[in-house]
Amino acid sequence: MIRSTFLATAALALLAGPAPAQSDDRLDVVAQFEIQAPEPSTSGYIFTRMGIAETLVNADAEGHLIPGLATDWAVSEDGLTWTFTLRDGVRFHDGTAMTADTVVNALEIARGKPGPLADLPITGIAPGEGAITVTLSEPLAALPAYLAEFRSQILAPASYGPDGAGVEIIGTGPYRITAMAPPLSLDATAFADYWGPPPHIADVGYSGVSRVETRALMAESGEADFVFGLDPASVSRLGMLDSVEVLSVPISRTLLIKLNATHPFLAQPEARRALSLAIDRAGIARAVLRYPEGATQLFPPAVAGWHDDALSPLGHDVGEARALLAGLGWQEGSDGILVRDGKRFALTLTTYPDRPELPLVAAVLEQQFRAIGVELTINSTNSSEIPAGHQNGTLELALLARNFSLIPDPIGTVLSDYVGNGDWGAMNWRNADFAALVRGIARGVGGDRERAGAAAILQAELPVIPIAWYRQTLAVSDRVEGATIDPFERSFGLQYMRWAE
Amino acid sequence: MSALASRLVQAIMVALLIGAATFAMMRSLPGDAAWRIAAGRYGYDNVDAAAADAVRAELGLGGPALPALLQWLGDLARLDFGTSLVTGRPVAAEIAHQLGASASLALVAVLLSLLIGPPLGILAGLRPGGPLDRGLLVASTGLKAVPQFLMALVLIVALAVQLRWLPAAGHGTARHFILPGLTLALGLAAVNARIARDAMARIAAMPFWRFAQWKGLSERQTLIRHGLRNVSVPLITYLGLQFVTLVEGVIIVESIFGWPGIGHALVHAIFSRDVPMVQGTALVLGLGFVVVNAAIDLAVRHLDPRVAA
Amino acid sequence: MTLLKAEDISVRDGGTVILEPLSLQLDPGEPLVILGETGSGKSLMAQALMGTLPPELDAKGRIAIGTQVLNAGAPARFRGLWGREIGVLPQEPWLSLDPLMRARDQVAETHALVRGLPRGKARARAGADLAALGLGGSETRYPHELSGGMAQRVAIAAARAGGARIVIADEPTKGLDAARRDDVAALLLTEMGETGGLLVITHDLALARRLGGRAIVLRAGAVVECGATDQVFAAPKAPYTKEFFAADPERWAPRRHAARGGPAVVSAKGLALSRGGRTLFEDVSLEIFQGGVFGVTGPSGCGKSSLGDALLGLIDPARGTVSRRSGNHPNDFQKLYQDPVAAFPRKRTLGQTIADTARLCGARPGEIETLRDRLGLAPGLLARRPGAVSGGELQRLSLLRVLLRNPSFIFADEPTSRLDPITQARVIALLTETTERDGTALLLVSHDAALIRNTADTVLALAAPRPPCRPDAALARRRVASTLH
Amino acid sequence: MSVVEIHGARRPSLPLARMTGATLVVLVVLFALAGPLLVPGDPFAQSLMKALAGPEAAAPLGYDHLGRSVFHRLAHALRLSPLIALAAVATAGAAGLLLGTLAAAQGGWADRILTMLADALLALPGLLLVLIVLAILPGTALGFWAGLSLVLWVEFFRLTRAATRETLASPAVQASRLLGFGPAYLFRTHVWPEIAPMMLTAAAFGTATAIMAIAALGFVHVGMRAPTPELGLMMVELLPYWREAPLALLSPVLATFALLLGLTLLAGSRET
Repeated sequence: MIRSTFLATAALALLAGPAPAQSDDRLDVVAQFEIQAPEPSTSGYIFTRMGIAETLVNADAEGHLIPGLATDWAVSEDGLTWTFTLRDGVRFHDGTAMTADTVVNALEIARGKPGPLADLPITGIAPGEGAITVTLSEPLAALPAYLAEFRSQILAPASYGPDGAGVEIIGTGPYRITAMAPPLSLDATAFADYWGPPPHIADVGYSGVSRVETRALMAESGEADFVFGLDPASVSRLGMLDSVEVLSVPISRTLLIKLNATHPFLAQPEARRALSLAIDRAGIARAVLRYPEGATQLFPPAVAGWHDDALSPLGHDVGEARALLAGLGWQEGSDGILVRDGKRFALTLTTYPDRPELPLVAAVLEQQFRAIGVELTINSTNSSEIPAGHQNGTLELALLARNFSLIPDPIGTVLSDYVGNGDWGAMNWRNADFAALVRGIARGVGGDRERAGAAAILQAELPVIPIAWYRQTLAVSDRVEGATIDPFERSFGLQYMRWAE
Repeated sequence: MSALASRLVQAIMVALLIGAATFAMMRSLPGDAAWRIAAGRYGYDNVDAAAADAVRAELGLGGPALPALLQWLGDLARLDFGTSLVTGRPVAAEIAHQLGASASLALVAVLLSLLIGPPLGILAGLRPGGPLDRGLLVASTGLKAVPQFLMALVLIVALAVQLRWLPAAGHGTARHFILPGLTLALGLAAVNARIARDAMARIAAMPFWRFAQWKGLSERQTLIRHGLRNVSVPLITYLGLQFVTLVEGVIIVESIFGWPGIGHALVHAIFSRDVPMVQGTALVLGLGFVVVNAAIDLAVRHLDPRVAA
Repeated sequence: MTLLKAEDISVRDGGTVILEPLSLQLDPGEPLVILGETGSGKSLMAQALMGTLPPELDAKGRIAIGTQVLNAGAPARFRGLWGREIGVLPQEPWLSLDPLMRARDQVAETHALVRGLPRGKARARAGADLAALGLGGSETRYPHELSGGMAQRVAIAAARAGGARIVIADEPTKGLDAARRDDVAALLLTEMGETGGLLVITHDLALARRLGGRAIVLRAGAVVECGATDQVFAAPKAPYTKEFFAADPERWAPRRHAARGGPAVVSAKGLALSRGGRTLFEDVSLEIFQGGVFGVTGPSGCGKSSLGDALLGLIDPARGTVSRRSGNHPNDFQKLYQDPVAAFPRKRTLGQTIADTARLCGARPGEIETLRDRLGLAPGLLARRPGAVSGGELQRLSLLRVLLRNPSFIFADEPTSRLDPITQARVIALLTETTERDGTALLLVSHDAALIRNTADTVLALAAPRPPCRPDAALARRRVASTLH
Repeated sequence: MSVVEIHGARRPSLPLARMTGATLVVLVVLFALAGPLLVPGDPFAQSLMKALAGPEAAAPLGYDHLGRSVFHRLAHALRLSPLIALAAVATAGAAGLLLGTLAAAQGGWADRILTMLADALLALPGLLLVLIVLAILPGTALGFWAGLSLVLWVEFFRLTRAATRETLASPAVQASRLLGFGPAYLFRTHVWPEIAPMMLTAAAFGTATAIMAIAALGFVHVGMRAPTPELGLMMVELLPYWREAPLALLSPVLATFALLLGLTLLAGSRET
């Protein structure tokens, strides 16, 4: 009796032991993403971030496109034919060589699945001598940027099943997979035949941990070396520890309110501006996000070319907001909520908890909008409700985080979100001048002046209301050094990291 | 044999019930499923109309649900669970993969709880009203009043973050089992200890206990020869009933500890409307209960000849 | 040589003496019987001798066993004697065997652990012990597969395997059939033999008479009478002993048979009953008349209670017909239960329950009081709940409740089996008196053949059904449920 | 199930434990109901400048991460969960009582079907059922009520059925029937007094289970929606600040523990 209790305690003590939580020489990476399948179109971003798969084109920290598996690219005079010269001597993890045919195969399969490539005016991709050519039906200056997106990753032909579905990830990156256990883990080791400089740390492991609290605790306890995606509160807590270094970098992601521009309450730009004026961006940034400042315009400084320092910033002025709404015929009702033609100014704000700060900001907005007499009901639900509501017209307001550089050149996102009928962009908002400017930029005509003009239109019309510019934060254990953050969220940069002395 | 027959009926009812519940779930948001599945597959950055259309086209969603339900039951009869809407892999393969992780965690939890609870319970039951009995009552009542997620937090903060004895979360090595296992085990042990205590107190008050001592057996001999086996019968029976509590705990604990098991899969499948996965996991959990209890019926039958009579 | 000598054993509960000083001695080959009703202190006496009194009770006196002299106030030292010097044959031997252990193992463990024999030898000895008691072939049975008598023999073998020469048997016939009483007595005498000592505590007069030896009669913690058993029975001196013995159904004066009047209240033709697919009895025909007592007796499990239920229409017969006198109110047929506590709503006062009944039956005002006085019940009883009233009083209250219905037929199902002999005699007298006075027909069921013989006008003796009924099977199932909760 | 819940060998009830339990529950309820009356305040009002600030007169338990008074949010949360739980327990109790009595009194097919249904539900983790119902009625008190009622009725049903069956088969009921009493009287005087204490125990346990389930699901983000103050949600929101503002996190933790402990003690000692 006593003996078995004692044994249990002893066994626990033995397992627990005073041994440090970390003793192996594997770099443990923890992030929120779950590996669904060896399928580039769904989980591809994990493989590119882990340095397992690569794309033809890469982007540097400023967003400039740099060579990847393609060393060089050029476009024809008419802008309709692109040629990408392939890097020599690149081998896949299964030992086969990367050829023009294998690259075309990978891109054609990617184009057949939902993703940005599918919507491009591509008429054909053909193998050439050490190069591939992409032909277009209309000019597209940003094509190389599209090929830097994770779904355009180049995998060996053996990676795909007969129907094109991914069966195994055989990439060209500095690390090759040694074990993969969807949905939560992945082990990889340095690839001996990598074309570039070999990584310093040989063994890496990935764990998907969806709860941000758990990730932060893993960083705090020294359980993980590289913890991605931290919540603001944990950042300040981890910042107090010596054993962990918290890195933070502005990224091209904006926290914004998307609104239905044909909703009777929101159709006038004045109404949208009133809502914008109601928002205490500095307060939200400091208290909720723990950032030094809020957004002053839609595009963060990280979005090169589109951010315009000259633009007059979005402000916070409750009095003016009330005045604007009064000008639109709204009057304060008995409960403090505005009323017009017998209708209360009540709206539903849809958001999703996948990013933990969103429901928090929504809760703050609820109070700040109430201060100008607007009632918000918060619907924190599955992220798909936003595009679904956009499509069927039922969406009123949505709070979301939008990355302008999923494709390193923001033009693709701007084009689909604010000119096309992009699910995550403006809803029922059309502006001919804006469309003309953006279409020109996409074709390759126009530069910073045009971009600034487009940004100014967005600032004036407010088809979406920016709230804050994101910073990406991650925690790195003091066991390693050389960690960096890719503002374009394309790579964890594992191959540049080394064990601390 | 009739006990096993009733377990079979229970199993069939479980299957029907899960079919009906998931049927209702699928019908409740008919147009939404493709979107949800697309969000599950592509993530919030990339879910858009094109992705939802692709899902809709691929899976043939939006058809009438009754044939779908009948189809599922028919497939089930052939032991075919279908394929996951999110990952596209066969549900059976997904579950087989995740069940191992959950089952090993559950097993560790049960073993730990058996090492902690019953020995204390038996000692307390031998001296009802004694200090150990009172202490155990307080401790087990207190433990029962702690929700599992709270227990998990306390253990992580104390043992992983402050003392750094154990990994806070994750999986892979034996050490990773301890915190989630202990979280589950403490809740189970609180109940186990009470059951063992009550059974022991009841047995110690029975004429055969007294008679064994009158025959000349020492306290210790009486306990070993007549106590343990008799205590184990109600204990094992309750273990079967605790299976449900265990599974509920596993759902919460896996979410907190990032454990790649069936509970984690279930929550995700419900989030993303992956109906075949919900059906599959729920069915495995429900039938797991039936199978475990059928096995326990047999074990009790073996231990207690009166049950067989 | 005296095996056991107890001097001035007394037991107190705090300040009150509940067993007055008592001395006794146990000689080889001569049984000692302590006789008394429930509450007479006879079990306390036994517990004091074994050192098993509850800790809140305080014993005094000296006990000499063999060469050792022990203080009754220090019960811890008795433990070493158990199994080695004193073998205890517990009440309800069937419950005293470990339900999960085979018969031989329960005996063998005493040989092995108390005597220290090697395992193989212990098993062989246990087998021999059981064979000597006529249990050859039952060694590997579990207790629930044994009959009450067999369990008793296993228990004796297990109790004595440690080498005890003294056997203390506490109510050895409790829960056993009256028919098995003689077997038990014979078994105990055989086990005692020429050199052993036997102390039997019982309220069963027949058992005491069969055992012979010496007897002590206890009442309210004090000795009333003692002497050679034969003499005490032949010529009891104390008035209480006389009353106690007179209450024995064997000694009752046979009741004067009632005259038959009118048509039968209940009759049955070719009745057969079965339970669980097993036929209890077949082809029973009977008629019960107004003012008459119809007695049914037989071993337990023979279906005597079921017969009564069938006559009441509570269970359906397998074959045959039951007919009740026409023109009777449907609620004219009533029943008295073996355990009167279970026959009343547990959480209601008796007064409330009886008032409810009176209202339902449209009783005249004052009828309750009249009946209460007639049945000799104190008015204060009605304010209590069923659990707080003695069995005899409760059975009379049951009768009161039933009489409010003005029944034409009463089925009394073992109405006195849980009562002390003196109370039993009073309740039975009251029942027969009521039958005669009100012209009710009474069906009296009892396992006590003497009671039926001396009470009933007509007797139906049912035989044990074939295959032999297993009296403990039902009990076994109940106990399983209780072990599992 | 070969398990009968009612057993005679009940441990002598510990009035002290029950008294302690009742006191705890009363204290928590008193805090929830009267707290905001003593210190008026709004559980939703934010003051971002005061985020995670310590206690002051207007907010005796300090402020949360959005500068909302923890005191008032806690009081609000302690009304919400128990209210949902009580509603679910009341529904489940009524349904279980009705169906259990029906099954026991009726027997036959009604009994068999209800028992089969209850057995099947028993094999399913309650949390799973609540999750599925919440998928149908997301994030609302209604969803919780429906899901929890669906889970909890089984226990009441089984208790009622077992106790009613046993009572109906008892000599006491047979005697009353022979005397001519009707079903209403039998239920009132025989059945109900037997099951009432059990129902009370089951209700206390059921309430604890329900509160725990609501909090647990709040903690895995399936429960009530922000900014509704709910115990599990409050804990998960405040967890990242455990070093900065331990009091803010401890308040819902201790309140939940006190409430659940009180209910567990009040229920008395019954396994599972």
